[in-house]
Amino acid sequence: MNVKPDFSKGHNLAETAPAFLSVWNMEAYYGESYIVQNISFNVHEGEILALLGRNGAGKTSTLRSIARMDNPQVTKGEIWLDHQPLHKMKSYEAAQAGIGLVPEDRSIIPGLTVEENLQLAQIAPPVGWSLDRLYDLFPRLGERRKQEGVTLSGGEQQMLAIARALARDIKVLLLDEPYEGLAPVIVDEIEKTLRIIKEQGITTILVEQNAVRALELADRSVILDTGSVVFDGSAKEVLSNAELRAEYLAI
Amino acid sequence: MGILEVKNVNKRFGGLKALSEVNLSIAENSVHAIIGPNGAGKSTLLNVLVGKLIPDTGSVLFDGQSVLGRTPYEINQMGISRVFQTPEIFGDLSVMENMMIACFAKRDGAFTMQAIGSMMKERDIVEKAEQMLDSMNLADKRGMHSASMSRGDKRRLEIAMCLAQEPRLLLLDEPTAGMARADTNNTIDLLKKIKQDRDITIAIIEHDMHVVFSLAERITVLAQGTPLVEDTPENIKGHPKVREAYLGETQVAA
Amino acid sequence: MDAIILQILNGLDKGSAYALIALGLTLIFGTLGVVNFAHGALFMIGAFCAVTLSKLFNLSFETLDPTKKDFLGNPLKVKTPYVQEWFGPDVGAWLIDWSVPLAILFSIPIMVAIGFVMERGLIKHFYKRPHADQILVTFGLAIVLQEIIKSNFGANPVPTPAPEVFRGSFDFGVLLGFDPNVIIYPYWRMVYFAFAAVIIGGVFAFLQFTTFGMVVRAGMADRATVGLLGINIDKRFTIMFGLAAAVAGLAGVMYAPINSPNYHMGMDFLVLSFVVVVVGGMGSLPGAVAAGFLLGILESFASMNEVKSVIPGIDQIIIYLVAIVILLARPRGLMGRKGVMED
Amino acid sequence: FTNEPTGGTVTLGFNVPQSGPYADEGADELRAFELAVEHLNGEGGGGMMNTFSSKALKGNGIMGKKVQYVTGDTQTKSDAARASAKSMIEKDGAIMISGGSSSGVAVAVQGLCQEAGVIFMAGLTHSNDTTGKDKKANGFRHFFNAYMSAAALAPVLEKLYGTDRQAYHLTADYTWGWTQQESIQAATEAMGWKTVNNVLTPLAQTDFSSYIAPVINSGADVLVLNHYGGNMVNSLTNAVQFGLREKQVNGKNFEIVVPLYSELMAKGAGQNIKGIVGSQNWDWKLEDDGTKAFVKAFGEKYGFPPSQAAQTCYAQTLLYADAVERAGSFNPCAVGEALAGYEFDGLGNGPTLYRADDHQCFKDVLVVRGAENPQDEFHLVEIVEVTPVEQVTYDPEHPMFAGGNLGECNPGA
Amino acid sequence: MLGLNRKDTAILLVVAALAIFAPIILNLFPARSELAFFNAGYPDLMQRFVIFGIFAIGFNILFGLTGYLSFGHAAFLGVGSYAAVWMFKLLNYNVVPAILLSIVVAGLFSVVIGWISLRRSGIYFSILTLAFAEMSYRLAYSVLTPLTNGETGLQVYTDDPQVLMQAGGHIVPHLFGLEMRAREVIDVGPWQFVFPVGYYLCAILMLVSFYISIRIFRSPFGLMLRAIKSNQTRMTYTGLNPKPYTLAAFVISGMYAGLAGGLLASMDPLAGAERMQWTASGEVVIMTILGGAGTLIGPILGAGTIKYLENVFSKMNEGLLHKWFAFLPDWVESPVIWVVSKFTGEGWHLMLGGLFMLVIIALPGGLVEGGQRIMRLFGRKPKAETRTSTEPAE
Ligand SMILES: Nc1ncnc2c1ncn2[C@@H]1O[C@H](COP(=O)(O)OP(=O)(O)OP(=O)(O)O)[C@@H](O)[C@H]1O
Ligand SMILES: Nc1ncnc2c1ncn2[C@@H]1O[C@H](COP(=O)(O)OP(=O)(O)OP(=O)(O)O)[C@@H](O)[C@H]1O
Ligand SMILES: [Mg+2]
Ligand SMILES: [Mg+2]
Repeated sequence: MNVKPDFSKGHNLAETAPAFLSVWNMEAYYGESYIVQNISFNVHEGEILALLGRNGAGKTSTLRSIARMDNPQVTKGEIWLDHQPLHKMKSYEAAQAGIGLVPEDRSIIPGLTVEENLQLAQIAPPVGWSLDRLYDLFPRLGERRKQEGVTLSGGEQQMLAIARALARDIKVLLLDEPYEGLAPVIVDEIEKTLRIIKEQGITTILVEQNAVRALELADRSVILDTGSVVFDGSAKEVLSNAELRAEYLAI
Repeated sequence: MGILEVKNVNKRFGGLKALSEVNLSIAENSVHAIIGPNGAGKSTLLNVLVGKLIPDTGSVLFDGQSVLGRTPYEINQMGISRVFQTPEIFGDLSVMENMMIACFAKRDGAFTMQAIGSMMKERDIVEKAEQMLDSMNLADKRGMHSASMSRGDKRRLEIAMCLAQEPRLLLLDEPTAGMARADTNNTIDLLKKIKQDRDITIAIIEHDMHVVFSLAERITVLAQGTPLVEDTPENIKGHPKVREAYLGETQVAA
Repeated sequence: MDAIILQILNGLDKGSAYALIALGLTLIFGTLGVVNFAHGALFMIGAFCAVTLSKLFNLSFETLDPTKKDFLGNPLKVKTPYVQEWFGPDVGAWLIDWSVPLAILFSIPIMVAIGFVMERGLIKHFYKRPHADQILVTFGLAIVLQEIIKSNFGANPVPTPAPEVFRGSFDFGVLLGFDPNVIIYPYWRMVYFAFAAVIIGGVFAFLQFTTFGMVVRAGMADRATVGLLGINIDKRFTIMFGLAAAVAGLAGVMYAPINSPNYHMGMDFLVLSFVVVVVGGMGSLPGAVAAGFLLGILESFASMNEVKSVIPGIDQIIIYLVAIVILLARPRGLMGRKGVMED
Repeated sequence: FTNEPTGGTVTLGFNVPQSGPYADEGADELRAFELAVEHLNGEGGGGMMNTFSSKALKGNGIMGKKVQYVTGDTQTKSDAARASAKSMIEKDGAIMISGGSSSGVAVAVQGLCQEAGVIFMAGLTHSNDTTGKDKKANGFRHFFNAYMSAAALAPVLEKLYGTDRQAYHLTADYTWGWTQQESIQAATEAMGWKTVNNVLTPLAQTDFSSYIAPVINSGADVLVLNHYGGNMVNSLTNAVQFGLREKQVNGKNFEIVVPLYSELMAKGAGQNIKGIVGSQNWDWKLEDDGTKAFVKAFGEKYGFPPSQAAQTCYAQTLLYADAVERAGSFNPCAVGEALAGYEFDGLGNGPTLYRADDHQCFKDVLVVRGAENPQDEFHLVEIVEVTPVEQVTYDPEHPMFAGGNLGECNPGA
Repeated sequence: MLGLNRKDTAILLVVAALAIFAPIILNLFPARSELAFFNAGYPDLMQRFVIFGIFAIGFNILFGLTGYLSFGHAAFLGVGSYAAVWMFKLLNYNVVPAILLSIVVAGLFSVVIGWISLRRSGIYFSILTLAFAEMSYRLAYSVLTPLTNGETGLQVYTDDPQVLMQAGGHIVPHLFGLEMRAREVIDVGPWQFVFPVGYYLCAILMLVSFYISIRIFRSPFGLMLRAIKSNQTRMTYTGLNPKPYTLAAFVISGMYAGLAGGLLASMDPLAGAERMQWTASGEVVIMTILGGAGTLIGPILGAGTIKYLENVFSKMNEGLLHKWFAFLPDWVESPVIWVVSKFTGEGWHLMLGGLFMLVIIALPGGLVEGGQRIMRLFGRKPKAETRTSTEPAE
């Protein structure tokens, strides 16, 4: 197992952070319930990190905390992205700093067409891929550009959500179960896309139930259980460690 | 003659033909999977079956009776229950209350006026609700505010609610999406068990081929609003067109 | 015929008042989803901006005129407005005469500021609260604002005339080939109509030709996600509120010469404006405007003797009757968007 | 009897509109009540007590008991007014209730006082019904009524505008509006005017344009606005906007008449009131001694002259106190008896009679007109004529007043 | 007890005790003291407390459980009152037929209005109910005057038929001879307590209404109503038809309103049209929210608070303030009075508006939440009252 990241150098993570994105001693609550329980991990620039764990382990909550959403509320800890203190930001500031989240429920905005959903992502700087380029990647969205986003089929919505994240110039892509509800062929497509994204130098955190698939793609993996990190190491290590797989991933 | 007979159903959304000339027959007491690419019209077809959408043309017979023109709750009372693609539960209520509502609906029908009846007297309802929660591994969450459960739990609750209604036809729209592997397996087992214990027909939409091939007795592949093929799982697995349009290269083992 | 044309004019005029108020309300209520019972109060404050400016221009110093007596038999105090003293009698008189149009300029910063303060200080905390809580808090605010105006200006209406040149009426009939004096219409009401058209056009243009409207709509549907896309939605909501307050205020300023402002005029218009917005359909600006004009015109026709003699009391209830019919015929009013305030 | 004062004090209840459109009127009434209490208790200059023909009041309270008062808000709603009056009677032990600024409230509270067994001295209420079909033995009205307005106005209108006129009525669609319209129509038709139309307008109306517009081509040359308060201010403003005041019809100047006037309405209507004729119960510019004394006392205390509502409430308070003194008892029945058929002078408007048959006051009525060039904000209206009391007196069984029953006085439990 | 669990029984008993001893509790201050001003224990106000309590309890069944916000409930109160007064006019002053008819008539009215309005939801529903109520109000004020006596309000005249009236019969509302306005006055030292008959009739009916409301909250029916509020889609796909449930809730709350209206008329036989105005509908909405929508006891608290302010603060005039603050030196007294007078007497609306804002900002759950916080301060942890838990008994 990998050595836990060393934070002993003190508070000034801006200078000392060993990684591109650092989460340090983060705690978060939904109202009174303590969900994210003192989590620390690092992500290096350009890598894909698979964040795994059972239902309710706190994966979504961790991603939402990093994206600085109102819920859950982070009460303690620090989050640094490329020397910027995310933990001091609101969600829109974090987004401008380079965080892009694809939420698990996709959060397509009702009342807006496919195209408007994408345009919306390009209002605030920094802007990423052009609409044309996105439609090239997802031709299906190009065909449906005038349709109201929420009437898309489940899989189409997933494509839209990913496209929307790419429409912004992001440094870190947070993907919450991107394969869910997608036809196997499309999953292959998306996986290819993720590799393309990786080639562009974008860092990715991938949450996925299909652990094997995720681990095959990922460089490293963090496993959560009831709100705490139980493993932090290379993806291969998980694949080869049957005990770990059985206990936390049921595979 | 199947328990569900869909004949020549068409549905358009503006210029888009979401369903065209769909014919489908589901045999009683079978597990029938509907698969197909994203946007093929699978959920739309379910919407037609439960009365959420009215088809432009065609007919839908459940047990010989037409479901068209009936409201969703009437269709449900006929014996069709549905699990949605994104969980629909009573978020403001506790898990137990969610279950009890489903049990009441089963016992008392679409409307009864028990305005001052006491819930404490409804032993049978309470017992049944608890039993269902147990079977779905939700017992320890019975008092929980259901909106604040994780999504996998919400989905399990919704399945439990539908099962509590003891439907003759259960429609599942991607029931295991987002579920951890272990729970997916549990769900498969549960569905199998229910299938054994009582007469029930299950129609399932799923992109997880593991689930599909573990459960389905017959599979219909839908593409661009039309059934491409209908066959046994074995034949579907090997069908070249299906592999090309849907399964892709990697996904066979699962 | 002339009677009908007159009533159409009346309807358009009433309609423009309704449409303007409903426009401002729908920005907050239909777009931001906040049930704002204080909107009428904003309208009222707008009208009192006109009153205040005219009072300011009329601020006077007193000199004693021993030839006349006041009501207690003491020498009469004669008042001369400062503006007349400072700028000469002509300019001073002109300022006083033109105080209502000038109040437009005066009111915009005030109303925008009120809108900002209201949103930042109060409404902000209520976006996620149930509508009922919004009702209670904005209703409380409306009462407070109303009472503040009452304690400063009294309960009685305060006459606030239009400039002299707009006081007469215009012979409209002659234009259409009628005899003189058959269809005449007050100048100021025509000004109001034109003003409403400009404001409505301006707001539409702002929301249509910029992405602002889309962003706010999106923000209302799903604040969190819009934030994820790097957009500071709070700021835009605040601007939207300021805009709505300004629209309400301007509607009030211009309304002052039509009917003397009083402290409860906001409440008088409140229910009506909600009805207009809902009949127009939640979330639809064109709907609100269309419903405003529709109800204005129908109300005018319902008050015709020919109609009243057939159905007594129809003018009392026409607005509500039409509202019921429209809402039953069309689930979301004239042009409502799906899912806005339907739960 | 109910609420017999026991200690050294007696409590009166002043129930006035403090919220809603008539709040200013209510505030003025309250000022007058406070002034009256001051005078009754021997503070201040004594005001009209000095000019009042009865000398029973000594400035030592009422029957030696110091006068206290409680106030409440009628909200100009009959329900709220009754609730407020009840609290005065049940909780504070008020033995007399006075005030109010509309007929609906007056009738409702009068009915309540009758049931509860206290005296009601009506404030501003102008409907014929208050002392007509809704009259009560325990209730007394000092204000004039719609019939009297019409009777006073008709001769003046004849003099000013001639007998050949076509009148168009706009009427507030509720009881007071109807009685007002009925009265003025009868009086003007009696002198030869024709009634072209009578249009009922909703109470909640704020913009009257769609009711005014049809007047233009109706052939009418007089517009009668049977409106009060905000309705009147708006309908008059709208009528002037439509150029009715400058209009010529049938070769005559178009005229607007507002049967019931008040200073506050004149103020609200601003310049639109110029030259418009109407009637008033009282005006501070009257020259009699009572008026002068009252205006002086009020003006010195508050800095502006009193309104007719204020004068009514002040007079009502003194009248009640005086009746108690004369009766030698607070018993409502004794007080009622002392008031019924009582003739007095010195409270403004000259000699006055509280008629026993219906408890309506009879005195001179003023016809007034909006001043063309007011010297200050207190001179917005000028007195055109003081119509003598004989001309406005009517038979108690007059059809517009018939149907009621004074009933027995009720002293309460 | 009575088919209620322990907690609900406790709530019911507390409310019952408060209602029974209200004449004492509300007259906390000796009758002749300065503070007697703040007493609320006189018949009319006590009756209003419980009557508007009934109104708000009923409203809460609809709004608190289903989330359907009716803005026209005052119409049912109004027709209830009219129905009751008409019974007085036609039969005699016995309150029993009056109250029964007022419930029935309001029930019929609400069936019609509810049946139409419930075709829409959300704000569209609110506006439909508002439209019906405003139409009723406006017609009652003008065109329907023969039926309603318009502006003045419907009242009983001596020449009314009153067919059941015997010579020398009661000429005020009574319950089989027991006059509503009869009262027992008891002096205890400097205190004075009034025990009015009418109040106790209202209080008993309020307790019955409250009991029924608890039962509804805890019944399967109540569960269904909360399900409607939570997710109508799930409801229909669970085979339940939301419409009859909401309609039943609507009619029940309409009948509560009718009962309140009938009682108002029975305590004071006059029915004014303003009872149906939108402001009156708004008032019950505000009572419910102020107290705590969806809680059992909240509506009663809200109704009491608003009626208390309306009747007590509006009576606080400057004369009184001068008396109270006379102990202050003049230069302090004047500014203090100036400030206080803005919130009392003719400024009492300012107090009301300010209170609404304050309560809802500081206590999102209304007064009930305030009560819970106080309880927590005292160390006891009461379970969140009734808002969610309908756990069946173990
Ligand atoms: N809005 C909320 N309020 C309260 N608790 C919540 C809320 N959302 C989630 N939780 C709780 O937080 C815990 C972690 O949830 P989270 O959604 O982060 O899990 P997850 O790992 O993403 O699970 P899944 O695989 O099911 O998506 C769960 O126990 C859940 O019940
Ligand atoms: N209300 C609607 N308006 C317009 N188009 C719609 C609507 N509902 C669905 N569609 C379109 O119809 C097509 C079929 O959608 P459907 O949801 O049935 O797909 P699906 O087979 O369930 O796909 P998935 O597996 O991705 O859930 C899609 O292209 C979708 O965009
Ligand atoms: Mg998750
Ligand atoms: Mg689907």
